Amino acid sequence: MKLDLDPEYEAFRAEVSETLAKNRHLAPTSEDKGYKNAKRIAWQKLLIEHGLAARTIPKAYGGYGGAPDILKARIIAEEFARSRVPGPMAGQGISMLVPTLLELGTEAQKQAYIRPTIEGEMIWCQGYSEPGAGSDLAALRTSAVEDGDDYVINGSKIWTSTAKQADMIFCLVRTDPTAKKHEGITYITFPMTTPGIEIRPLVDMTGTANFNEVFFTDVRVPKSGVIFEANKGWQVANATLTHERGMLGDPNATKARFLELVTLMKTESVNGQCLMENPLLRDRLMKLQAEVYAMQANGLRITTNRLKGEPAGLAGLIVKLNGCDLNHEIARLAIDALGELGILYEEGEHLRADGSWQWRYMYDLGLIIGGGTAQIQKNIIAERGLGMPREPKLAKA
Amino acid sequence: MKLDLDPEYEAFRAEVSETLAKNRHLAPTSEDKGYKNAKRIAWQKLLIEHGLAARTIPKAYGGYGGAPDILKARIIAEEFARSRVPGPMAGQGISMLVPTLLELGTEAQKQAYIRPTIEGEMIWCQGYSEPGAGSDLAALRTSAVEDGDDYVINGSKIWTSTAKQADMIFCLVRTDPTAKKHEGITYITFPMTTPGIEIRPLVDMTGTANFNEVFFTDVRVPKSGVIFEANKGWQVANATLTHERGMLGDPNATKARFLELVTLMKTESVNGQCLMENPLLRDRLMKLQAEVYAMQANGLRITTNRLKGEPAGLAGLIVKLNGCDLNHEIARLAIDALGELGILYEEGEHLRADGSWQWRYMYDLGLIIGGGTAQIQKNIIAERGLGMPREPKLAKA
Amino acid sequence: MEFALSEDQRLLQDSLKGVLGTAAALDQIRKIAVGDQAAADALDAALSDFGLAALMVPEAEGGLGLGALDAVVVQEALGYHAAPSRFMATAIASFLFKASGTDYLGALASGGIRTGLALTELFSRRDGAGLSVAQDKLSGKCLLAMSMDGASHVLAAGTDGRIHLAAAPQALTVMQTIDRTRIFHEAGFSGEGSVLAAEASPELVAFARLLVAADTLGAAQAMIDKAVAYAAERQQFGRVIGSFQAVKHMCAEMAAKLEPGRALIWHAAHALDTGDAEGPVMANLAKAYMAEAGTFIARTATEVHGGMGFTDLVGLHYWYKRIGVNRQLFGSPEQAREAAARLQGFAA
Amino acid sequence: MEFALSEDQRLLQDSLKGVLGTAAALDQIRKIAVGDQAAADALDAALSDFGLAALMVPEAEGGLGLGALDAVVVQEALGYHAAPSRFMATAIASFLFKASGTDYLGALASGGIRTGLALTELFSRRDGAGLSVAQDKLSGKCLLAMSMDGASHVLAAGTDGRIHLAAAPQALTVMQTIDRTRIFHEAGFSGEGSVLAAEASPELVAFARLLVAADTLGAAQAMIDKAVAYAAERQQFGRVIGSFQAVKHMCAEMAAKLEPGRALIWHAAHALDTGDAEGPVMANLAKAYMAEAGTFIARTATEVHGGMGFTDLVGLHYWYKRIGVNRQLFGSPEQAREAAARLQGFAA
Repeated sequence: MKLDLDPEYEAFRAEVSETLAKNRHLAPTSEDKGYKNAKRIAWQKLLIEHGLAARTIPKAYGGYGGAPDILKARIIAEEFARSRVPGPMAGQGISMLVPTLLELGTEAQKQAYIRPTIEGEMIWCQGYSEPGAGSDLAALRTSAVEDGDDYVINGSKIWTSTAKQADMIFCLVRTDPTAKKHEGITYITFPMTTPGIEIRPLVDMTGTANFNEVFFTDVRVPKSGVIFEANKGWQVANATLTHERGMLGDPNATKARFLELVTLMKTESVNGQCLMENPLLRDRLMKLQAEVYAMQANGLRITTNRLKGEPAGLAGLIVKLNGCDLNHEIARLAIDALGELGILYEEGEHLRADGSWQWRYMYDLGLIIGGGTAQIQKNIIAERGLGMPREPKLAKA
Repeated sequence: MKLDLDPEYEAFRAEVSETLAKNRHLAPTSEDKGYKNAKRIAWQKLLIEHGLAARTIPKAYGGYGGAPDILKARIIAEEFARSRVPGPMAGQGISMLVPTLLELGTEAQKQAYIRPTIEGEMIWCQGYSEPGAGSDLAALRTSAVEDGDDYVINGSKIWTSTAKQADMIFCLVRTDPTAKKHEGITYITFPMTTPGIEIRPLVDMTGTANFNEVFFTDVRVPKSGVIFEANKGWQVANATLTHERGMLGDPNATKARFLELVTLMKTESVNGQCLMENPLLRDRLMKLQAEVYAMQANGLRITTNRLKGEPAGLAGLIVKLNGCDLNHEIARLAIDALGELGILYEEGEHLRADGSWQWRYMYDLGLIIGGGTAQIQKNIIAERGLGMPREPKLAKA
Repeated sequence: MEFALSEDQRLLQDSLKGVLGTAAALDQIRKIAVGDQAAADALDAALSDFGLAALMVPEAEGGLGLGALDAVVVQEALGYHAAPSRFMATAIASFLFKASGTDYLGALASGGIRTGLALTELFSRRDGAGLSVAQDKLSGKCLLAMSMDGASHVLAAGTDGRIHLAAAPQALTVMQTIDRTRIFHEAGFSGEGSVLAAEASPELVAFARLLVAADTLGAAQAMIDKAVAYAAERQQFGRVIGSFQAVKHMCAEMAAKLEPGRALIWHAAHALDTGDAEGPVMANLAKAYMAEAGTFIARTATEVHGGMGFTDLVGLHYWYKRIGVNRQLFGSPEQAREAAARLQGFAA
Repeated sequence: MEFALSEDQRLLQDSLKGVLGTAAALDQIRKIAVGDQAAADALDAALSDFGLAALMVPEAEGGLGLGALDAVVVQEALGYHAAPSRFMATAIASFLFKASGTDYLGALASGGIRTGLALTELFSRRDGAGLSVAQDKLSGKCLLAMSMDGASHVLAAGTDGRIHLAAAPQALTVMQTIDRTRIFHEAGFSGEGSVLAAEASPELVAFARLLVAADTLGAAQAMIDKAVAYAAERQQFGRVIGSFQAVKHMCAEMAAKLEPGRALIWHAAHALDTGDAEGPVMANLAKAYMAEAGTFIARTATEVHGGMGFTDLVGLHYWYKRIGVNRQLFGSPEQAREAAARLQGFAA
């Protein structure tokens, strides 16, 4: 057990922090809004240049060309957090498409898409889920019918964030309706400007449209947009799905929220009593703190497994289930602690924290459901983590 | 909504309480132990005579011959509880076999068994569950093979209480191994003195043998012991199984335990502080009190349904699940409230309540499992109460 | 002995649900939530025509002379349809007027006066809120006052520990909560006269909390019904999700939590009607019980709906938010349990 | 950066589990539970030979010079096998001796002294218990003293808030708990001399609680392993019960509760070893976390076993009871959480 870093890494940390200090005046501010803001793109390019973004992407495709190093990646993230300097761009293009292209794309596709994507000049959205295919993603029905050098796509997608801002979409479509459900799927990319695409914002319980529905009517796209091979889309998608799962339930984000809750309970008073002096609220806070510490330690365990190239096993499989639930519970305690004022949601003299606790209480429930519901997570833990039998096959009705 | 009783019933209550007061000097005491104690049998006969036991059993079979009246039955129970006068005999013979005989027995069987059973001269035990057939009772394998006018029984039963004291057993055996699992079962009665029966006490987690295993080796019993018809045993058993289910999770018993817990928390002190002054323990106590009140009210609802001859629906289906869990939680809070001393279990200066809280904490877990596990209960609530689909048939492996 | 709703009470609930089925259909609720005054007025009118204002007013005063049990039956129906209504404020006013034997009951029944409700500071004071009383004049502010729209009067908690009836103040600022169907205000008083001052009795507080419990009962029942119905329709992995044991058990657990709450609410209401000393204890515990059960059901029913439950498409969130607001109204579950403990002498 | 057990620590745990696999096999545990002294002595001897007494004693004093993390690894293994052992008392003694720099460490490592532990009154005083100290003489009684059998000395909490080392008192009365494998005594002191008095530091209390958490971790892991194995064997309704989604989810929930507890215990132990200020906070929270997780797992694993889990036949109850006793040892989960709050200045 060794939680401090080798001198080499401490030196790297110093270097990163110096770079950030030296350049922070060039960072975009809250004024620099929008996806293609020049200042944000310039900043992203500067970060790549210094190996603080797209670090492991080959130089040939516009990246920094650094060797993969989980610790250095972690140090970079920590330094951005500590210094409060705006971090690199995120988004599904950078986090999901680019890794896929590097693994399975053609040279032409890599040349065409990676550089503009990581530099923020090309925005992507994801077309996986469908209204009829939620937990059962492979049941997707959006069809792509061959016609010469094109596919003609009909159907619809749901839970597509940034659909309105996106230049391109990476999308799962059914190219062989006769094959088994996992074997007739193709992973294809095409411009969102293609005729026949309609975007409908999807308002959710938080009252805002965090996602969209995307409808395809006779959308004609070139076969050259296929990644890897036709009818191999399921394998292609799974490479990146694992990325997505990892993104949920980050223990450091959870700890940050917990600390906000502590501040809330230290500073708020009701009937002249500080909330922290309420033994029932304090006991609930300590219960949550135990879980926060536990999930952080669990995260360190996973990082170590990754460093060693070992599977994280149960420690990894539980993160989504526990992490999302813990976030939800932190928000719940914050609302309970605020009592009557905890129900406020919109601008006003008595609103606390911009209503973010209520927003999180709802949005986190969305995350408990999204990316594999709690029930799916428990199936995975039981089957992959504990080696219990899979759901038995049903008799044909 | 009307919770008080009509004058007729108040009069009946007065009458019952007077009868108990007048005769309590005849009641057995803690000295009068054992199943066939003369004083207990005399007391039982006296209670039957006054319609305070076996009330609705026809006179011809040794009962009081009263008309069924749920309210009078409840009043009788309440008066026994209030006056602390020892109540009528219980046991599976009286609660399960006798109702079955009255419904489906031959005249000869009724004549032979009902009177001695209700008078406590004849003790019965139940042979339903088997090691291999727990929740899946109908999977029982104890075989009964025809041989002239007899059956020859081989196999074993488990969870048989009072097996050692019993004169007779009522038992489910498989008489047709070729039939569907519910259709090859026969309900049969025979003496426990029949050669080939071995009884092995079944020690459980409480450290005592509350139940037994019973082993049958070539046990030859006359066919005349069959109740109703051969291979109709499943229907016969179900009539009485419903009785058993009803016996678990009685809200009045739960309330009595809750009141013991209140007394405990009012009288015990730790570090000079009365337990009731501990806000965390008090809040948990109040949470449980809400459930105790709720289950009591739920019980009143069920009684009303039965008075009207209506099905109790969800209110009835949840009783076993909620009631057993609530008892378990009451014991858990009592143990937590006692803290370090809550772990004591055997005679000693510092033991509280004879260790009954720990005994209940374990025994109640047994009841959560027994008579249909919590999972079975949830299936029943979902399927019968909410009309959700039954578990789909599996494909042949 | 009969522990059940009477024929009249079932009739009352059915006919009210009939009215709400149209006046508070989901599309109407959606309109009300975005501030469509016409839709809000239509619902308000429908409920007034139904005679809710007169429900708890004695017949001698021109009312229907019904009691707490009838009131919870009504409130449950309102919660079931996520329908905004001034009924809760009116019922609490009736209860208070009856207890203090005033002559406002007739006006309340006839609609001559319509009361808002500003009780928050009975339970939680902060942000400088609180109503001071000097020479029967009220000054100060109350947070999260209910049913102030269209109110002629308000029942407001004073820092003197009493509840005052006064003309509705002019200074009203909307306090927008997650529940856009029910509008709450900050009410600023500047010398409005207290025309009636009554003690904030344990019975009154208990009745107010019981109404909130009944509202959550209805809303939670609606969410269970929707979850069971959705599970019977929705196909995943080649079967309806309602055939998965996990989904069945989620629904069973919801029902097992809710059903005893219904009986507890009936019992508490009956006890309040008959003056049973246990009434206030039961009512406080019912509020706490339904707050906890409601939180569980709101989350679980949403999970059964999967992604759909998170979207606005099925509108499930109106019930989720109603339950969320009810949890905090008139004091937290912990406060309600502590009140029950005090009533029994378990707490100082 | 490496957050994992070292090769040595894994080796330590594996070899200890090897010893326990025979010396603490279920049939041995059954014998010990009915008071078979030979079986108890055999296990005690096996663990002594293994060198547990010397584990935390510095090498300079003839010990192995290992730390808190190694100790929790050992305690977890003991809990996994429901094995009674004086290791907890010895480890706490080592921790205290090291902190107060005494010359008893060598004797502890060599087995020259064997300490019992009487700390109950640090957390809960009642029934007239409590050890008063006058002119370095101890008098009074301590409840639920641990590992007094065969102890030459005892570490006992005095009412002066300090922990005293004294010769083991003669007046011992067995206090029989649900856990018949571990024997607790009421210890009566009548003037035994305090040869060492050390402050009951937050670190010491935290370490003691962390050891209990590790014991529960091991016991709970054993129950999960048994439940998963049983579910893979047991047939009901024509299939193994482990294929029912309800049973799978029960097991998944147990694992999801336990796994983070393991990481938390490692982290807390490492923090205590490195003197990290968060160490005592984490250790107290680990005790509370494992108490709650243990209660859930003990019940759920038993339910997965159905009726068999309730019987003595599979012996599952030894682990159930071990977890139940651990929950109360060295203070309730609430006390441990409050201690964590105090250490952070959240509570007075």
